[in-house]
Amino acid sequence: MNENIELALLLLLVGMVTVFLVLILVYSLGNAIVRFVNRFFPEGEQAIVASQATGVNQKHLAVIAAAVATVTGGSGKVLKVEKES
Amino acid sequence: MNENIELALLLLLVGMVTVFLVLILVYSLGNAIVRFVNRFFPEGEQAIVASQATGVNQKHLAVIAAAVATVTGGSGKVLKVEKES
Amino acid sequence: MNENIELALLLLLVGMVTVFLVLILVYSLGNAIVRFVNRFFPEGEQAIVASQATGVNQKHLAVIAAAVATVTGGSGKVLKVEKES
Amino acid sequence: MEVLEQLYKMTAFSSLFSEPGIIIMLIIGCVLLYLGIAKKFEPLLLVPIGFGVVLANLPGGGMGVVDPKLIELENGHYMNLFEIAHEYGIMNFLYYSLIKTGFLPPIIFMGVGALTDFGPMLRNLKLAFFGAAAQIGIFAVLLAAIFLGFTPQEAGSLGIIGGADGPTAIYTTIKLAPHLLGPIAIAAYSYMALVPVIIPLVSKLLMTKKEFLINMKEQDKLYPSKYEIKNLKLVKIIFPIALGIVTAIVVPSSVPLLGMLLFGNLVKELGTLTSRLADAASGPIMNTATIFLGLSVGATMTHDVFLKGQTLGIVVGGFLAFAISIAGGILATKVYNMFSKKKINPLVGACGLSAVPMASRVANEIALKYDKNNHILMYCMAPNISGVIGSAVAAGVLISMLQ
Amino acid sequence: MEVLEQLYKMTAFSSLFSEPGIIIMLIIGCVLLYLGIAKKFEPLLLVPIGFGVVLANLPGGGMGVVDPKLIELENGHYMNLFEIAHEYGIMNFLYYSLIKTGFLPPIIFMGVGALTDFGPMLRNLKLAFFGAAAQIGIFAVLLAAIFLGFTPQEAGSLGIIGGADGPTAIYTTIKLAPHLLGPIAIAAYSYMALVPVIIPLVSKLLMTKKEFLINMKEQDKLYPSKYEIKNLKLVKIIFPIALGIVTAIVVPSSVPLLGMLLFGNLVKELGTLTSRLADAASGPIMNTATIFLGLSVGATMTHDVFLKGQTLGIVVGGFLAFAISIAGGILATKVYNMFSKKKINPLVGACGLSAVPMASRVANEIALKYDKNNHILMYCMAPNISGVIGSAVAAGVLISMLQ
Amino acid sequence: MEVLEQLYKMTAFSSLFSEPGIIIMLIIGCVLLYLGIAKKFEPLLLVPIGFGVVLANLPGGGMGVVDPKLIELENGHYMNLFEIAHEYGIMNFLYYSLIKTGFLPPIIFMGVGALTDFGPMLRNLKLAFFGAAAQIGIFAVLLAAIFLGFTPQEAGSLGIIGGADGPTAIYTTIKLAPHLLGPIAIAAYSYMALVPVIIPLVSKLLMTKKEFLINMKEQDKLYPSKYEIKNLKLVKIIFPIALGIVTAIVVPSSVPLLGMLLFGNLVKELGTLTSRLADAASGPIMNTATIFLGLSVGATMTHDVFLKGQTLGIVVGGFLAFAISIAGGILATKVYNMFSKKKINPLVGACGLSAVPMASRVANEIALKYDKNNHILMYCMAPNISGVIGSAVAAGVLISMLQ
Ligand code: NA
Ligand code: NA
Ligand code: NA
Repeated sequence: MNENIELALLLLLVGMVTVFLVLILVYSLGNAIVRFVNRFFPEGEQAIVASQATGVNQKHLAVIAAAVATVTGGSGKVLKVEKES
Repeated sequence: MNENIELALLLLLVGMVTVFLVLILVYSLGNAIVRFVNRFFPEGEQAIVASQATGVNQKHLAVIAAAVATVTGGSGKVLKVEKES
Repeated sequence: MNENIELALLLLLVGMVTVFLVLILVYSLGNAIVRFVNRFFPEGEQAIVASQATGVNQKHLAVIAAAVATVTGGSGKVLKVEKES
Repeated sequence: MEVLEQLYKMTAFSSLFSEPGIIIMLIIGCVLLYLGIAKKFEPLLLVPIGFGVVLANLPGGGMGVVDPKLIELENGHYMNLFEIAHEYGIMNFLYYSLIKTGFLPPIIFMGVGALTDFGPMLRNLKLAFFGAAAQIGIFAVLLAAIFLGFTPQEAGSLGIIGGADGPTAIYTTIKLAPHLLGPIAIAAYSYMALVPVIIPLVSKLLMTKKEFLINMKEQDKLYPSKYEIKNLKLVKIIFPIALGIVTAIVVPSSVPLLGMLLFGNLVKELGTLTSRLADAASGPIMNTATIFLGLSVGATMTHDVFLKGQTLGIVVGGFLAFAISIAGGILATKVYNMFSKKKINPLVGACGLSAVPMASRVANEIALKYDKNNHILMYCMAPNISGVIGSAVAAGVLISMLQ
Repeated sequence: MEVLEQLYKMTAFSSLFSEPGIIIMLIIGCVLLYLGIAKKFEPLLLVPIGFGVVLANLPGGGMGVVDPKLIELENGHYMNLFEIAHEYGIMNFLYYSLIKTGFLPPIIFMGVGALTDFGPMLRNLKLAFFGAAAQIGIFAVLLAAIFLGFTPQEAGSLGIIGGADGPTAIYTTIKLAPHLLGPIAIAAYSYMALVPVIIPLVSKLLMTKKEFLINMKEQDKLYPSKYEIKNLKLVKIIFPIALGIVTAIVVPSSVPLLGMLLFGNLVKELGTLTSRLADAASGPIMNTATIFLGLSVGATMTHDVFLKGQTLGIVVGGFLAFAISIAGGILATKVYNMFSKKKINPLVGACGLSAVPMASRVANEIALKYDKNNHILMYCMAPNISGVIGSAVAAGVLISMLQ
Repeated sequence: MEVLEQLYKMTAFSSLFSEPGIIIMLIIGCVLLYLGIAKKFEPLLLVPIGFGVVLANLPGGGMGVVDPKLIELENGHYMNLFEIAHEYGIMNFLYYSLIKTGFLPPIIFMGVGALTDFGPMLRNLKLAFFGAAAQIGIFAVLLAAIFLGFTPQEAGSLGIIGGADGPTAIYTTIKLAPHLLGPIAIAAYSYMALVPVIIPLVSKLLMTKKEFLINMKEQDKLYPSKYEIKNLKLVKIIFPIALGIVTAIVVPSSVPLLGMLLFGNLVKELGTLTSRLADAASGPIMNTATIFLGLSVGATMTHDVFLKGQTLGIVVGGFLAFAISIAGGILATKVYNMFSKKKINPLVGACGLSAVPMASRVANEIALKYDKNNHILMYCMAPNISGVIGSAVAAGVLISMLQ
């Protein structure tokens, strides 16, 4: 019994220390990543962000996307829609 | 062999009796539930029945729903649409 | 070692012969099926090919299909749409 | 020279010549594919089964299900799944993990439940009784099969074809006579596909023209029921829970099937609350289960197991079981009509067979042929759905008394 | 006569009379269904669990999870899954293959990850600390439980309810005290559903009106942070990878949970590149896992296991763990406010509990009640999400030291 | 003090310092993630593999695949899956149930089949031959590897990288040399991603400008084929069935792969009849399989297994196998052109490699660079698709003769 209580106290200490340690790491890591990215990739890679700044009416886009998804059984996706100039 | 035929007859009897018994129970249970619900919850809990008696055009609703489903990859659903008054 | 090299050469021969054999079979089979179908079923079974040559606007169809798919959670599908004459 | 020898050894030609059964099975596989594709007999099942037959019967591919004796070890133990896959390949891995364990049929039943609407049955509860009478084919054929020398377990599996319910037939057969799984599954699904032929056949044999013309709606007007459901939504939520408890008490052995059916139905009736679960149960889970069930069932049909006199017995017996079940439903209605002022069209009773919803549609079409205003579809659905419960209960009785 | 005897033997009536516990369990099952359906307490879990309880407790159905001792063989070996299914039915097959192996909780965590957005946390990283303070309930109740005579393993499983995270609680209990799985899962999910009741209760006990009125946005204006994220998209991609490596080094035993969470999050943040995987993880995989997890957890709650004094202890202890965790978050904020000019609303700290996103919503509503312009939702999300990490880490510590 | 000691014991720091290989593996995992994410090299595979590498290499996490010797028991038996999960965690449970059993590659092939259209191949059947010539890299590298001291089984697994088909390479390696699974899978998928680099390289080495300019459409006009398909739909339905039977007879050992591919293709070609199955096969089933395959393959790459000279050999040998296969396709076309009036652009032959459809796209782009009106995409698809069949057949030969 006494042993178990010692164990419980040890768990309380080790546990809370670890939890705080990990969340300090979350904080530092997050901060470090933000700084790193701000410094070296502030712009955002166009390749990853598929921003669709084209002139296509967003409502129409949604309808097209929904229709394509249905017609292709979900295996097709509308990745990009461009207005013909 | 004779034994097996006895067993078959027993199965025939026990089986058909049980089947009738269960369907009598289906009948009585169904009846009892209907009476119980008619008496204590005749209105239908609005919480459970998500009836959409709003003034939104149903066609538009379908299109919106489809578009949302596609855009969110199926993880979003249109639960309620209300007209702005 | 020598044994292994013999085995490798044997594999090279057996393997390439088999690959060519199978692709010859792909060719002959394909050809035979095409001839067979051209001869006996040149028309295409309407039952299998669900061609929708109805007068329904294809855009509307897509929207309807998408909406139905969403409303029914994908378990319903629009199999056929016909114009009321 | 050695190349040619190696080539010949690698191919399956030698077995093809020494085992003419293989070619017969390939033809059977193609016939099943033809029925599924061109005739549209339950394609979701017959196409995977047919393809499974084709894959299973070519020696060397390792895609045929092996005799369960091969996976038995000494002192009552069995090879584990890893060893089965290692030794006998992926098809036996599928079969022994998902089918022989009895796992997939209840899982499919969960999906069936999520697609079932108890509404029509709840609206015409009295008609649900005829779903009991239409189980008689199961026990009649069981009796006949025992006369013909089948073991009681085999006879029960054969009879259950008359339940007209695929997953129930498969589950019962797995439990009682797994070596007959292939032909019984085929018979069950084929006859279900043949419902549009069998129901007209039996009903014309047993029904008079006057009976065909009984108009259910007019009867309802003549003898209106006081029955009214004010809050169907709530009734539909309570019903599967209550029925689950009651059947679990009365026929515990039917719980793996009925319990999962009712669970699937409950999550469906709860609407958006649990739609994620209902969608999964009736979508990816059921479809995946169907693929693996079909392929594995096909893979059990290797020539040494399938090409036996028994198989023919199953084909004939299964048909009889179907026909007798339909007759049971029709005759029960006739008996009822003798004692009641309010008449019931015996076609409604015929739907007690189950085979939802095809039986109802077929019955409706027959009625319309005799009187183009006699729409009986909604009435047919009541015994049709209760017939599913009826055969699951019958399966439970067979399993609990024969296993 | 023999028919009646057979009938009686087949039904479960005899056990129903000899085991009054069964009826109590049926009532408990119905209560769980009621809570899930009518009260909308986590219906995705409580409905399957409740139905699982109903199915499991009727003898003869073979749907109850059996004592692990029954699957143990001599010399440290266990029955294989095929034998388990064969002997004890599909529910034990599910339980021993998917739950007892610890498989499903990490799989669900993968789905949770694919639905989690670390954005709000990254925007207010400092607030993430309070997700650590709010784990104190876990260890406090662990201590108390050991005092009350629970074994350390049981006490750890009980305490982890205070982590307010279902999969984490289930995973820890599987590893430490699988015999308590049922009540602990129920307690964990019920209290999570009760968050709208528990947070107001604890916060009113511990917070002054002035504290309720602390306006986070005004504080931000008074003491603006220099922190700015120029390319959130890329940060969100690097973050789960980096965090995965770091936590794997510091708390390896939390990797099955955290690693899968972060993997799920990564494939989600990659957008169209891996959307097939993210969709699968958060859709069919997670939903299927939820169904099987719920049913199996319910099936562990057989009357002989559940109806014990321990269960009551778990219900009380679990509540305390929840409350103490919330208090921990609140008190940590108060201490912080003593030393900092820029004040934090202690409700934000209370969200360190986790229970994403309900805790944040509840905290936001409370704040709005005091000041209808004080929107704190986005601030709450930071400790709320970090609380998930916190409890997974706490679980890792418990598992590594107690297993 | 004890706290710190416990903390240190719990973390993975000690192993990190004593095993520098771990850090190298973490870097390799990050490089794979970088290739998948930033370079878009097959992200659906490389992201899970990369993350799997990261998770597997940190000791204490229990996410690394263990040596198969550890799951062997005395007298030819193996631990069962429940024991594996119990002893070695969920990743080994996944690996030994889904990968080591050879289950997932055929399942993925079923999905690939459901996404494949045999139409372009059927329209240019003659071009399908070049899918045979382009398998020469497999056997050439096998020969070279045996010279370098690899065992025949290892050499076969290495050579199969030249088949340019991920599931085929993985399946063959599982059967012949599972200890090389990690590097071979990585090499296979990386080089497939590098097809846009490798094809131009090899084609420029081996082709003259005149050959690059061969215009397939003009050749078709000059020497029109009498070949016409009147009912493509039906041809596409019969083709997978017939091909399934024929290949099962000729190369039974390729049935697990080819049979599932053709089954997937059949249910797709049947349209609405079996669309539920096709959708499941190419959607949730394939995506789930991809996640688990990727993570598990990554988890095999622990530092003690991966950081060996062999791995370098595989990286080099795999590249050679790819290049030689492309060369084989090109040279076969050149030989054909010597004897035929109707010329074929050797770029079409190069696509016999498989790597559908990327190889065809790359070849098309190269042709367009030389003549902007020379669209060869549709011609390339024929050998490209038949190349998949070719490598599955080659895999079957290797497995049947080396296992
Ligand atoms: Na039935
Ligand atoms: Na928490
Ligand atoms: Na290839």
